Amino acid sequence: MDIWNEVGWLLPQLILILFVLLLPAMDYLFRNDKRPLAWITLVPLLTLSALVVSWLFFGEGSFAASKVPYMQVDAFSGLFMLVFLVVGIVVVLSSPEFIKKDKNQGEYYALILLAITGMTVVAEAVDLIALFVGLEIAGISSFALAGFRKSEKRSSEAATKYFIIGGFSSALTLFSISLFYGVAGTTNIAAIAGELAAPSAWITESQPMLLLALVLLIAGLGFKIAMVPFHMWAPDVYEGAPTPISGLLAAASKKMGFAALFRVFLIGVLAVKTDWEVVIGAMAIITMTVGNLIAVSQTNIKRMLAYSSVAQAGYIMIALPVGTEYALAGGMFHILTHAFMKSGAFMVVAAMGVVMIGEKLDDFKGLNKRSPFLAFAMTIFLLSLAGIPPLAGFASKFVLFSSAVYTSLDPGPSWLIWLAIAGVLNSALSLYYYARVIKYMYMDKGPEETVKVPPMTAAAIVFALAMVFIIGLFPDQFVSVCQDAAGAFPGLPFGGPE
Amino acid sequence: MIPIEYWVIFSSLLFCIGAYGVITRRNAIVVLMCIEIMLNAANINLVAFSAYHTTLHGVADTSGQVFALFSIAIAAAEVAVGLAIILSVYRRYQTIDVDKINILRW
Amino acid sequence: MIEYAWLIPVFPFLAFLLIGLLPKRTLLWENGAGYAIAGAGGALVGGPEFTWLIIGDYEVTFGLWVDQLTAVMLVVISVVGTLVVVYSGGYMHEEGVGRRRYYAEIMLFISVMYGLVISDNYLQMFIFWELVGLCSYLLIGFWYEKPSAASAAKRAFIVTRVGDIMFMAGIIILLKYAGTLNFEELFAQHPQISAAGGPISKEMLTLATLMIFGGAVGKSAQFPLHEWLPDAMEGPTTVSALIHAATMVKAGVYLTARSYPLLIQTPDSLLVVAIIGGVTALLAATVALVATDIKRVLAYSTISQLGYMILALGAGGWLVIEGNEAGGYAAAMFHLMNHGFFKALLFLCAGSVIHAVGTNDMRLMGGLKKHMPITSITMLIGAIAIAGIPPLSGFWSKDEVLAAVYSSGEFHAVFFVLWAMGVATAFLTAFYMFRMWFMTFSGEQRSEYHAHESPKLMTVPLMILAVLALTSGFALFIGSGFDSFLEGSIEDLGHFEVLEPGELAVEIFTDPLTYVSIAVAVVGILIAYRIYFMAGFDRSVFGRGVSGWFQKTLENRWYISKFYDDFAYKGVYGLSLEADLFDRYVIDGIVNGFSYLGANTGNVMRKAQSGNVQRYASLIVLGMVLLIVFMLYILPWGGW
Amino acid sequence: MFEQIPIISIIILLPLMGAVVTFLLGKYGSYAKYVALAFSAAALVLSLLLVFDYQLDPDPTATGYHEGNGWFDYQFYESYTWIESLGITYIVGLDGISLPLFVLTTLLSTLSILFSWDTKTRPKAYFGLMLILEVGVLGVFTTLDYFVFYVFWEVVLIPMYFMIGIWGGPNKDYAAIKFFIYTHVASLALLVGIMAMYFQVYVETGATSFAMEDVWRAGHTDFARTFQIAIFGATFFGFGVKLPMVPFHTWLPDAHVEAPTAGSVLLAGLLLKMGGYGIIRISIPTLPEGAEALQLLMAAIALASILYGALVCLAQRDLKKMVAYSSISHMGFVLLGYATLTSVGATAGVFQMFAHGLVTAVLFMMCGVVQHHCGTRIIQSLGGLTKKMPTASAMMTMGFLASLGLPGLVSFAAEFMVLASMFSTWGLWLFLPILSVAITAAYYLWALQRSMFGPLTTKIDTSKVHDISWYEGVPVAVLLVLIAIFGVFPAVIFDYINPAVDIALRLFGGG
Repeated sequence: MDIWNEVGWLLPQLILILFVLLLPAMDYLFRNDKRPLAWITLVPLLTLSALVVSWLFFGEGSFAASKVPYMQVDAFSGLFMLVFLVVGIVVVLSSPEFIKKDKNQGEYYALILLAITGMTVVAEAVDLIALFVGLEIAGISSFALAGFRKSEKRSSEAATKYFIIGGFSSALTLFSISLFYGVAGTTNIAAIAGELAAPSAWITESQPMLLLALVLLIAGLGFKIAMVPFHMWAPDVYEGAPTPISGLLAAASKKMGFAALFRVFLIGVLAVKTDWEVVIGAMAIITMTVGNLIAVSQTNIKRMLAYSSVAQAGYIMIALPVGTEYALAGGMFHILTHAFMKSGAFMVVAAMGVVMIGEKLDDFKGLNKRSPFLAFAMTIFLLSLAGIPPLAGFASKFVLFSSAVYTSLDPGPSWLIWLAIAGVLNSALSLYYYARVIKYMYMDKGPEETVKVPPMTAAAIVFALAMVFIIGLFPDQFVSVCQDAAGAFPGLPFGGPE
Repeated sequence: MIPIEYWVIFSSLLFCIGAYGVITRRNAIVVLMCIEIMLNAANINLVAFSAYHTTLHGVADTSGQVFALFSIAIAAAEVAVGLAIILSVYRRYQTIDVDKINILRW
Repeated sequence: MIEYAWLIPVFPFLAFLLIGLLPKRTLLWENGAGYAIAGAGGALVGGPEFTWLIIGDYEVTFGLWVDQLTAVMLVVISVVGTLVVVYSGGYMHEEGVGRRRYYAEIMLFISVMYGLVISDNYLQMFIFWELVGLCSYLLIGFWYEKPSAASAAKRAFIVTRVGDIMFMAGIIILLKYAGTLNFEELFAQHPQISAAGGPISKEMLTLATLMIFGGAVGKSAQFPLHEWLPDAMEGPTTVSALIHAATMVKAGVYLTARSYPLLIQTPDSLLVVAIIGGVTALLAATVALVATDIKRVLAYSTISQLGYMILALGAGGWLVIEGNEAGGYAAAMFHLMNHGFFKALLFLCAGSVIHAVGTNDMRLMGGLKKHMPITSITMLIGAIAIAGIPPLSGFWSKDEVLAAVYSSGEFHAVFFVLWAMGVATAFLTAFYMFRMWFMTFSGEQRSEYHAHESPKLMTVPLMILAVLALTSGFALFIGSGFDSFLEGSIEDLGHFEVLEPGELAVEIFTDPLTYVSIAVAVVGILIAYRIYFMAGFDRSVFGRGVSGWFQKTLENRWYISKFYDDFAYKGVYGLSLEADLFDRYVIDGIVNGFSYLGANTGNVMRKAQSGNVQRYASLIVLGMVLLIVFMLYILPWGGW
Repeated sequence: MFEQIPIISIIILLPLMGAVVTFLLGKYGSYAKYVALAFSAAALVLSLLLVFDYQLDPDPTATGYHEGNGWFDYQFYESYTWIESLGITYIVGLDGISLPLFVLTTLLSTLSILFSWDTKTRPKAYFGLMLILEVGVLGVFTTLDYFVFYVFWEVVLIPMYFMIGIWGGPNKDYAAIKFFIYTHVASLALLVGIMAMYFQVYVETGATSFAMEDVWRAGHTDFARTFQIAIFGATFFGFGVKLPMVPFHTWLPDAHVEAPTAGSVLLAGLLLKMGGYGIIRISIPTLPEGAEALQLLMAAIALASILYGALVCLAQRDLKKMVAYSSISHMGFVLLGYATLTSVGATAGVFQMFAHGLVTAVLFMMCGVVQHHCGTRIIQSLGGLTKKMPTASAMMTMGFLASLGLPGLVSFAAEFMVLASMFSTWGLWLFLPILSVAITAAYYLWALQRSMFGPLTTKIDTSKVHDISWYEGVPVAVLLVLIAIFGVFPAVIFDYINPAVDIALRLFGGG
């Protein structure tokens, strides 16, 4: 099987694409009950995640190495792939009930898989071309997903906004890539780094262009991760999009942005001494602070979660200026836990949507009476987001912030400690709005009639919940996998305890 | 040969025009077109840099041109999805004036 | 025998537990209590010791210290305590169920008072010191429904606590420098303790002794912490007799006497002691002149007499240092004992009167002599005793006090002044005591009441105390004499010359000063007789002119009480209100300010999120421009 | 007796199991109190057995005894690896500092559960949360690993947040969230401190371990002075807010005023002790130079807390708020004791924590009784209650007296020793804290006079007021008996505390 040998490394993408093509057709097979579509969608997701887990956690059956210089299969991409797949599982599980009454369900699942395909491409990309292609595959699918509920004004509006800003940002990204290509003469990230490290006359001469390229790239990728001030679309889109899709955007799409950012900055631009650490550090602090501050004053839970994920992006960005292996591991660990807790929280909201409770904060009043399960799950997700031990969010924030503390101690620069302090203070600030939701659920009076959570949504939530507890209580394995993933980046100082 | 700077300035101008259009034009279709202009500005860059590669870096390289092809394809997909979205928005709002599409805010 | 002294406080304590905790209301509490005390009083010193606390290198061990000084206190407490408990059987009869609490508290008091006097170190003493304060608090507030009683109880506790914290500070200073609080170890170091190279400097020792004396000032109601005692009269009269006349208030005098080995190393402290004693004696006597509440007259009289004792101790210290004589020390304790008996008598008589009349106000009494013969006679005996007419007990001790003060004048002129104040006090004492007696028992009945003699249960203790008031002065001449007996407790301080009883009597009656004090007492009585017994004296002259102003000042207790009230309410309470506001609006205001910022900044910031997608796009552009500016200009400017 | 059994873990797990059972009761929620009482009582009994098994003079060769070598001498030592990659180990053990607090925790939890016997609203949640709170506090007092310590430290916040928020008074929302966030901010400072110590150890020795002992070994002599000062500041802030210290105390009165009685009891009785415990267990021994550098700051804060707390008490109208402020004042003594950095002072500080735990529990319970029977705690509306509730009045009086430091009751010994050590360290500054003794007497007695004595109040309907109920009386009585016993025989506890404190302070040269 020569062919197989050639494309084996593309196996995950191929499987996903296969199902992408199958699903719209399947739509016609299931006339009345469309739920089997979700089961079918889960097939590739579960299979692939099983493969990735056995590869990453148990060292069994590693993926075939890439045959092209554009993409690379390593622990880093594996971990991100796992995140995307797992979020996909959670989203798909909670979807059938949510879109029960909608048309074109086959396309819905197909688009989800397509978006995930794009994300996996980004995770593996080591070349700007592949990176851009991946970003666009994921991006365009999610534009469509955001507008999936065509009958709803808000869904359409979300899609429009997402599309306009998304298109604008991809133009920025592409222009930036073109400038990088012009300056360095290559689109391979590692090669760019090599060129910049030993600048030719042309490169020295075109420093302004490089600066522009860098800024454009920050803006373009900053859009994906919802970095302030490129975050404005996020709350609107998260609010308007169907809730499971909001979960997908917050928990997966944003992580794709980080995958790109890590690759480009930690490998590619490391050599560009434009002191970008300070810039990213400042933006990290601004992002978390602005996100949390605005989240406090929200009345819609989805908007609140959107701002909260803006803030979480700020935390993860700490990994960049610290720039050590340990910090990167911390960042990825937080990406992993954030995927569970944020998607879990969105799925609770989705479940509430399914049972017609609504998504205003006021709708949470007395939720404990109506559905103790939802209230409990939401409480755990929120506390985990706030970083309360022994939940997952605490473990990952701990590693992340401690990397900043460590590097500030040795070898410095010492201002990095302010990243940890800002993160810590912001965690306290975020507790304010999380605790308010908890208060609504447990301490306020609301409607009394109990609701029944549909089993598949419940399964999604239970899965996320279990992971939040498991990671929180036994972070050991996860930390070491993240460290392996970070180890895939050559040349980073270790910057943490062995 | 025309100096590479000319190309860069030209594409940058194009890019700025596109960006200006995205920010100021009310009509969603026009906004979409402006995004296309921005993408094309980047394409010009890619092609130009690819063509000048030997001058600038001493070796020939066509990956820029390949990249441009990719991006044209992507832009096409984007336009397709974009038009569909604009269409569905028009159905709900009876307008494609982006100023008026603002239920979701704050 | 002496090793069983710890049983002394145990008996009453058992009585306290029985009364307090047994559910059934039996007769036990009255009789049992009396017997318990009697039994305890009979028992007499080292007993079980246990380590209470280890402070650094110093182990605080609870132990016993019984010497002649203790014995005097034990006698007073046992005798007065027993009689008061018996008397209470009649006096508190109407209280019904409340008696249980009463007897429990009284028993507790007697127990801890015993504990106080047999303690062998300052810390143990301090513990009991505070506990007697507690009992005093509980008993003053026995009628807690009366707002005045509740308030007086609180005042008494707080004011004495001001003294107590000084005492505590003194203990802490001693502990640090001397490394021990045990009397035996502490006093054994004398006089090296403050000598050059000794563990404690002269100044520190002066401070320590003054602080310890501060405790005495609070407990023994000395100026300027004396105002709680008149207020304490809100409690039952039996309590006043036992606690606020005979025993607890003597604890301060006892403490000062106990600390003699330290005090005599610091003449400055002794001077302060003596001055405070003298000032208190005179000041309190003046207020007693105008008091109309029978118990308050007695209360001020108590303060005044306590001042005498303190004065004697202060002056006596100089005698010990300079003259190698222990006369002042003995005089103070002698007066303490005698005063215990006659003042308890006076209070119990007053109680008997109040019991019969139903009021404390002497202006509403009068003519009680014929209704209450026993009470009136016993009270007369008490009054004569306190006035210092020979051969009643008060004469002997008061004379010794004045003599000691006068003779120490040889070493410091201020003692002459203090002596003069003492004599003036003696005059005033005689006057106000008889004013009180005349107003109460002679003349016409001034209001409606049906007085009758109190029951036997009350009059018998009165008679016993009257006999003691008549005779306890003769203790001076029993055996080798009271002075030589008592000097046993400070014999380490030096060798004292002691007179034989016979020589002593001769000395007393050949000394002209003796006649001075008798004379002023007689004059005082005569003036009182003129004004309050004989008809036709227009008392309104007191209300006019300078004397009117003077009377007003005295009626307002020299405004000291008012000063404290103002200080407490306007000063401390006012400050606390300010502090509360500060806490609420400034400290918490800052906290809330931060939380307001956190909760509301977002409200402003989110307005930027206008919903207009082009606004978002322009912000992206703006963000990039700012980034470029930041990278190009601000970072280099910041030194990066 | 317990050499072969992981006794501490069992005691920690008991309430946790109890909580799970409680939550799973379903419609049998009304039995929650029996379950809770059974599990907490079991923990109490075991912890008491453990006291008797504790060796005052341990045999170093015996199993279960941890050879201290200058760190603390722990007994009932257990150690299991938890997160290997970060060097996180679940280690528990007890020494003379933690043992009294440990027993205090099981005791107060049991008594609080009994005290809340008539809780009708959501009993499952109520008793379950109390048990979780117990788990958290027990964990804090036994854990010897920074990471685990922090986990337990934070776990405590959540049940308390719920207790205030669900069963609290009228302004509960504000109080609950203020408590939660304020103390959480402090915890985060602590977290940063912990991280920094952990990494500094790694930088210096290459070892990765969160075990307190390892950090101490690497750190107490080798950490640079500036580092010690900075980290001492961070941890001190973290612990001090819990303590609480002026001016970071304002969460406390609000939390207390709104919290249900049992919540207040646990809050003041146990949660505040966590702060005091942290300082003596972590900050001082591990960062001795930092402690020395910030000694005067500690003392100044302690003095401010003592005096200011007492002064503000005087102005309070709400009985419970007054008691809350009094806690600030009394915990100031704990800090003052530590600030002397002498054996005497720190021993007294630890003892004061124990004493305050007993006493303040009584006070809050009595406030609860007053609230329960009279419907208000505003002092001005009360008066003459002795007539209606003599037993309650007697208990309250005794509680107040214990709190104002009456000798013969438990707080006196501690306060005296703190003052004595203060004098040996700072001389005549002694007169500042000693002043508070008088103010304390003033506010307690004044409150007593206005609420319990005097004529019966007419401002509230007293026709239905009756004496203390059995389930309220029993816990208070138990505590009062203990207050009296330890007041008369304080040395019993000092024998436990003193050796441990000597080890903690051995770098500071003598007592």
